[in-house]
Amino acid sequence: MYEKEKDLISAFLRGEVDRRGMLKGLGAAGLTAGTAGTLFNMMSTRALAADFDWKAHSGKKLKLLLNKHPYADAMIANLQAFKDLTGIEVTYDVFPEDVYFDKVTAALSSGSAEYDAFMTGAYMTWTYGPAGWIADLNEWIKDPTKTNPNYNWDDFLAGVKNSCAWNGQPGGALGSEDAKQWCIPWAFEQNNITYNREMFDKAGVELPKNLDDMIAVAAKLQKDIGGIYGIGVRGSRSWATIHPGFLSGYANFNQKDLNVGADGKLSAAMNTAESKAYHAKFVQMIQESGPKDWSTYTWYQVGTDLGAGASAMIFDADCLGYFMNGGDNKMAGKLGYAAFAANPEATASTPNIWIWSLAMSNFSKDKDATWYFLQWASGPEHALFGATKMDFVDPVRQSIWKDEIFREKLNKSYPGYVEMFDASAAGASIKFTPQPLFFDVTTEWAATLQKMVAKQVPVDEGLDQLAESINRQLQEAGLG
Amino acid sequence: MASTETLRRPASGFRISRKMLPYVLSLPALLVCIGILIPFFTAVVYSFQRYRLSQPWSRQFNWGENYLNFFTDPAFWNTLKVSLLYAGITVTLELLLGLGIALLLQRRSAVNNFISIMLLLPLMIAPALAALMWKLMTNPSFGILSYLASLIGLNDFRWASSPDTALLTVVLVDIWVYTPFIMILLLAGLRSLPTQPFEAAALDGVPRSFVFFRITLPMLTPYILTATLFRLLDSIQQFDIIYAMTQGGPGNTLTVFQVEAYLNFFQSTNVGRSAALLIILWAITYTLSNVFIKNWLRLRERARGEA
Amino acid sequence: MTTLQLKNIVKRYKSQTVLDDLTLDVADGERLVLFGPSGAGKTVLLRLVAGVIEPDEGRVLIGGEDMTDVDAEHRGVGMAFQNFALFPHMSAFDNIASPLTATKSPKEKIAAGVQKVAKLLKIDHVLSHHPKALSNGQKQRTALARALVGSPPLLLLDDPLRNVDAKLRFEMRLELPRLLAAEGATVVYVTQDYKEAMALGDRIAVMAAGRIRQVGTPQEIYNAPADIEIARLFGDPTINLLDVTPQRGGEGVFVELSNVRVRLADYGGDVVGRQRVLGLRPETISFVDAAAPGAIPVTVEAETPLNEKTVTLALTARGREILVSRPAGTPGPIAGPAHIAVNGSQAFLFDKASGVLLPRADLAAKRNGEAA
Amino acid sequence: METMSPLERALRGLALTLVVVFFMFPIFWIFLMSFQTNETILAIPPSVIFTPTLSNYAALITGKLQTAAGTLDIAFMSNLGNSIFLSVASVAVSLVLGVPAAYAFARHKFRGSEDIAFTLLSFRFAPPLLVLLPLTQYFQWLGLSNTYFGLIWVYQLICLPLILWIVRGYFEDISADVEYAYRIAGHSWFATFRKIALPLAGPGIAAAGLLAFIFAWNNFVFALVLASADKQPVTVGALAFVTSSGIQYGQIAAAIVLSVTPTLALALYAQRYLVEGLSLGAVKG
Repeated sequence: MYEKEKDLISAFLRGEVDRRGMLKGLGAAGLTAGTAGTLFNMMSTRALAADFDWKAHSGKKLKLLLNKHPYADAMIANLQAFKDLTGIEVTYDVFPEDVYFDKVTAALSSGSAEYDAFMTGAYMTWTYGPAGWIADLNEWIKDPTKTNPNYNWDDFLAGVKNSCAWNGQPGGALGSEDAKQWCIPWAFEQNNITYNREMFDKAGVELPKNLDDMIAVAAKLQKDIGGIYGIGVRGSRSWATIHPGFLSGYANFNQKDLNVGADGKLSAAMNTAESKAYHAKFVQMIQESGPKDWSTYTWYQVGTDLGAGASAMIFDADCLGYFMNGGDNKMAGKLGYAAFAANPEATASTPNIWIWSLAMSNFSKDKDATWYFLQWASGPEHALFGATKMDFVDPVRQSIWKDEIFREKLNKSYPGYVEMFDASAAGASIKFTPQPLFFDVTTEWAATLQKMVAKQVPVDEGLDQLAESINRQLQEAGLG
Repeated sequence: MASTETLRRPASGFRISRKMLPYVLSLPALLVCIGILIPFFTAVVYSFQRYRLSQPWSRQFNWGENYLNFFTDPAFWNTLKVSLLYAGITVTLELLLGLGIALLLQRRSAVNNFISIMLLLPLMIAPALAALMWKLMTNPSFGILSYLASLIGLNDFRWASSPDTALLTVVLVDIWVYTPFIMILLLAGLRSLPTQPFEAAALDGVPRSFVFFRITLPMLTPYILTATLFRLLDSIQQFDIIYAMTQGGPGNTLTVFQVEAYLNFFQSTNVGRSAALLIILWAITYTLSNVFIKNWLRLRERARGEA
Repeated sequence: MTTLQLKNIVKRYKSQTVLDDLTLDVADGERLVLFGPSGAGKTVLLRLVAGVIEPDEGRVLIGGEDMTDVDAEHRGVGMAFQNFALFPHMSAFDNIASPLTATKSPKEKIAAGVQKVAKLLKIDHVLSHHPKALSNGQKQRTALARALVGSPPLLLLDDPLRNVDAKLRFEMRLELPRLLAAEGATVVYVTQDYKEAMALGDRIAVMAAGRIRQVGTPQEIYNAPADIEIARLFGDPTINLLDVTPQRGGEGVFVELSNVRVRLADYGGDVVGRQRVLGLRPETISFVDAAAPGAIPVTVEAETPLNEKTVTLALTARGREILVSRPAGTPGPIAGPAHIAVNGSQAFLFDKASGVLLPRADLAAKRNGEAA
Repeated sequence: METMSPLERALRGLALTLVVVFFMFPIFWIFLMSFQTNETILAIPPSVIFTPTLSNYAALITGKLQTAAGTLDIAFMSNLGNSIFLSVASVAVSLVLGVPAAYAFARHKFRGSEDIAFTLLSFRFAPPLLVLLPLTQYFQWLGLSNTYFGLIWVYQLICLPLILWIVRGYFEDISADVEYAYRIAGHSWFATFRKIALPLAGPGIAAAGLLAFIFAWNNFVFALVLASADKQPVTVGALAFVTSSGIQYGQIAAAIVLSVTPTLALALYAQRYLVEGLSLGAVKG
């Protein structure tokens, strides 16, 4: 049964037939997409198994700690393939994002051996790495006996890959020679604009070209459409408020969070004149056209509002906009995407990125087996499965972005998404200075923004206070 | 002397001596609690250390430095201020409201009893979930309360998301959850008061305000005191409602002790500061609960004496 | 039947000494009444014997065996409590049966035992009731039945009539001696009522402030109270106590009341010249004509007719109050001036400073006679 | 009080109405919301007229949550099960440990008893995080992390002091003579405890147990810090409805309704004990 089809898939996997050719062939053979997927997985499993002893750890058990996220859902949906391939039993705990990172901290700080691998962001590894909670993955990536030959580490986007590597020195450059690979990127989010095309048409406005323009466009949208607000950005008292749109625009003005001195000492850099000007504009934008209860806004509220048609655009993660364009969202199919450069003098968008990654717990009892999972989950086969069959948007492998079917799928329902990606990918990287006080700095930064928006403190004064407080904390921690 | 006499003892073997019995009975409970005491002392040790999870190499005893730093740390003073303010406002309002409702329901009747049972319902709802409920109701775009506020002209009322009204909003939730507790306590108190003084006062035509302030209130004092201290101790440690509603924001508006300590531990991974904050909170509650227990014992003695 | 010995018992609560080096022997089959004001330590003593509280020092011997360290359930005593201490969640039957269930007796035997004692106490018709459905008298009888049902050799009764009304108390006071005699147990009976003590006790031990002050037969205590306090506790109406200074005259020792000499026949010269307290039982005083010898003028203030006697309050010329008691139905003045006569041979003299009874010749002789 | 003017009567009625509205309205509104879809919930202005749907409850009970990003598995029913198990087991353990101890404190004034009792009560007032944060490490060493056993142990922090103090008050109210009488009748202390003290303190134990159950059920922070996904109760589990692909308001509302139903039912069923526990509990202990 399905012999012809299996041959076709094998040919694809050997590189003899391109993907489109393969799917065409399968379609011609009368296969439904679902069956094709199953077949495809089966055959990929076979192909993988041919060159590498995937069964070396058969019978072992792994446990994962996962965030409730479409990426995790995509992985779980494909998990059976891993079990079949390796014979390793995998269980997992899933937590909502509100408490997810607290759970990770709780598990790792207590030295729990319960979880072998877990989802994380690159920022978090700046705490986990120095604390000794996670393993440097170079040891496995660079060992051909432990990594399957199809893994293709070079296929990862360099900027993203490097953003997950740090030498542990406060202020040390990401991806330096002596950097440790704390985690493996899974998917990454660029922060750009997602907008409601209907509303933009109705109000007759163009896509904003810079921050001043954005302020004006947002205000006009809010005024002309009525019953909505102009622009959604996050505002909760958390690092999550700083890292998306806000920092992306900030970096576009060549501003930094911290200065690294020649002696390696860190000091606050957010009270420059340019920074103050940027803050003032950003604050003004929120005050004029942001959500009313901006200070409670997290990823969820920003997204839900856009999906429900309560906001005209967001300056946030691209995949957030992506999710809002599907499902039972009221505005599904009405959203568009665009890169955004806040600085009128900038040539391109320079988004700060969030990287959903996979890390290996240092307390794992069987790291080799864990690596089997990591290389499978971040391998090309699962990436393709996720990108084409599931909502595993924003893959980190170049090969996927080149994949025609993937690009076509995006272009069909997500206008501007691919262009947006192409326009800003070059400038996309983590704009933060890696250092262990990341969360102190960003939380306080967010709190200061909240005060400014609430007019509890003028912008320049607030930033001076912030810089002063951060310098004090850096010194207290022996970093400044 | 005893050795020459035959003692009548039960034939069966195991027997707990009379002196040991109370210890044997309370030992299991004690052991369970002592198991919990150990982490308490660990926390004390942490509070005297420079201890950040992200910088394990720099962990060392810095003795009082974490505490000394508080003196010059505006964030700490803000935490102290907000915690006390929150506790003060919630307890005062809940006391007044609870007393008012208890007075309204004082007379035993089917309707009053039914209402008093109904009013207990908020107490059955976990504060974290109650906060979630109120969050839904105060949502600026679709929340019913925001809509009602707009009907009375408060078009731009931002509830928990504005620093001006965030405290008010969480206090409102706290009142909603905990006033029934005070109400039921004072109601029990009111209904247990002897009737004679009131009948006598009514016969003599004493003004009702006088009766209230000179007879009712003093006689109700033990109940009011108990309710106040119970609530005060819980309120100064509030975590669930604030964490679920604003996580301490906006700005530093609501960074009460436990929320600040939680964020210090889980986000900044600054264990030393987190522990020091909690020790200070513990010192406050311990002092308050000491006052409470002393008063409680005294009141109980008095109540027993009268009985 | 058994004996009870208490040897040098000390019991303290915090800093307060409730029982102070107390020693007491109760003979086999004896009915001993512990009599004293509240707070004297009677109840504590009883519980100590029962074994529900422990002495700090001293030994408790029952039937000659040292029971000090034996738990209450193994002492085999029966006890009735002043407040009845019935088990509110059990029927009267189960209450009464509780000493029998402890011994794991067969059901029929238990039922028979309960029925028997309930019949004796006339509560067999309420056995199915719970305590809250019982009248006070029924509760008291249930409590008594519970104490009696196991036929304990030692029976401890803690003021069982205290919380019942006067009529019932009167009945029980008559009924109890019969009951207890029938039981044949050694009984320790606590009461604050001297009449109960007099009616029930083979001997009475008077307690005050944690000590035994006097032990003796009811008559001994009534006729020779060891001190003012005991004299005051025994007798209704209370004994008249008057400050006097005895003098020696031609006919012997006398005291002056309103300038009238009262001769104290049985006192010797050693009592003279100091401040003393004269104790006159109201029934040893009588109203007489003004002309009678030794008549003392008084003013009658009030008269209170009681059941079996009439008590009159009179004032002497110097304003001292005197109570006079006479059998009910005999005539006497109701108000205004009158005269009384005092039987000097029945008067007591106490030392004013220590309160101790000064030895009276006739009593000493009597005691000597008994000893012989 | 018996003589009320019509005006006063009206004012009282009005005040009571306001009170009832304030305390009942949120419950009523969330109840309505639980029968609405996200679309009708987000409608402006809010309306009480809508076509009720059971889809929120269906999603919770079947564990399949439809979102923009496909179907998500949610473990709400197992969270509910965890809540029930944790609360019941914690209260049961607390009763087994706490009632004898309460009895010891009430009946025997032994050396240091007041101090020990006070220490135990002061746990009730200690900041929970103070103990919780180091506890995560100890639990790791002891292998108790992510076990029901460990959670139930920590829940004793809430339940045990409560039961200890309320029940102690009830034991103290039982006349010692009643117990003495039973001892003297020839029964051991244990028989006396079982047959006399326990039945007589029964209502108090029920009240304390009920109260402890409610506090255990309502707990958030212990479970937040210590429980992993498969052990977590509804208070933490309710956060799961905030998904990365949108907030399911109707399901949050339905989850709240479902999660308070057991305590409400229990409380209404045993309201006599509840009122007693709440009022006397505070005064007694």
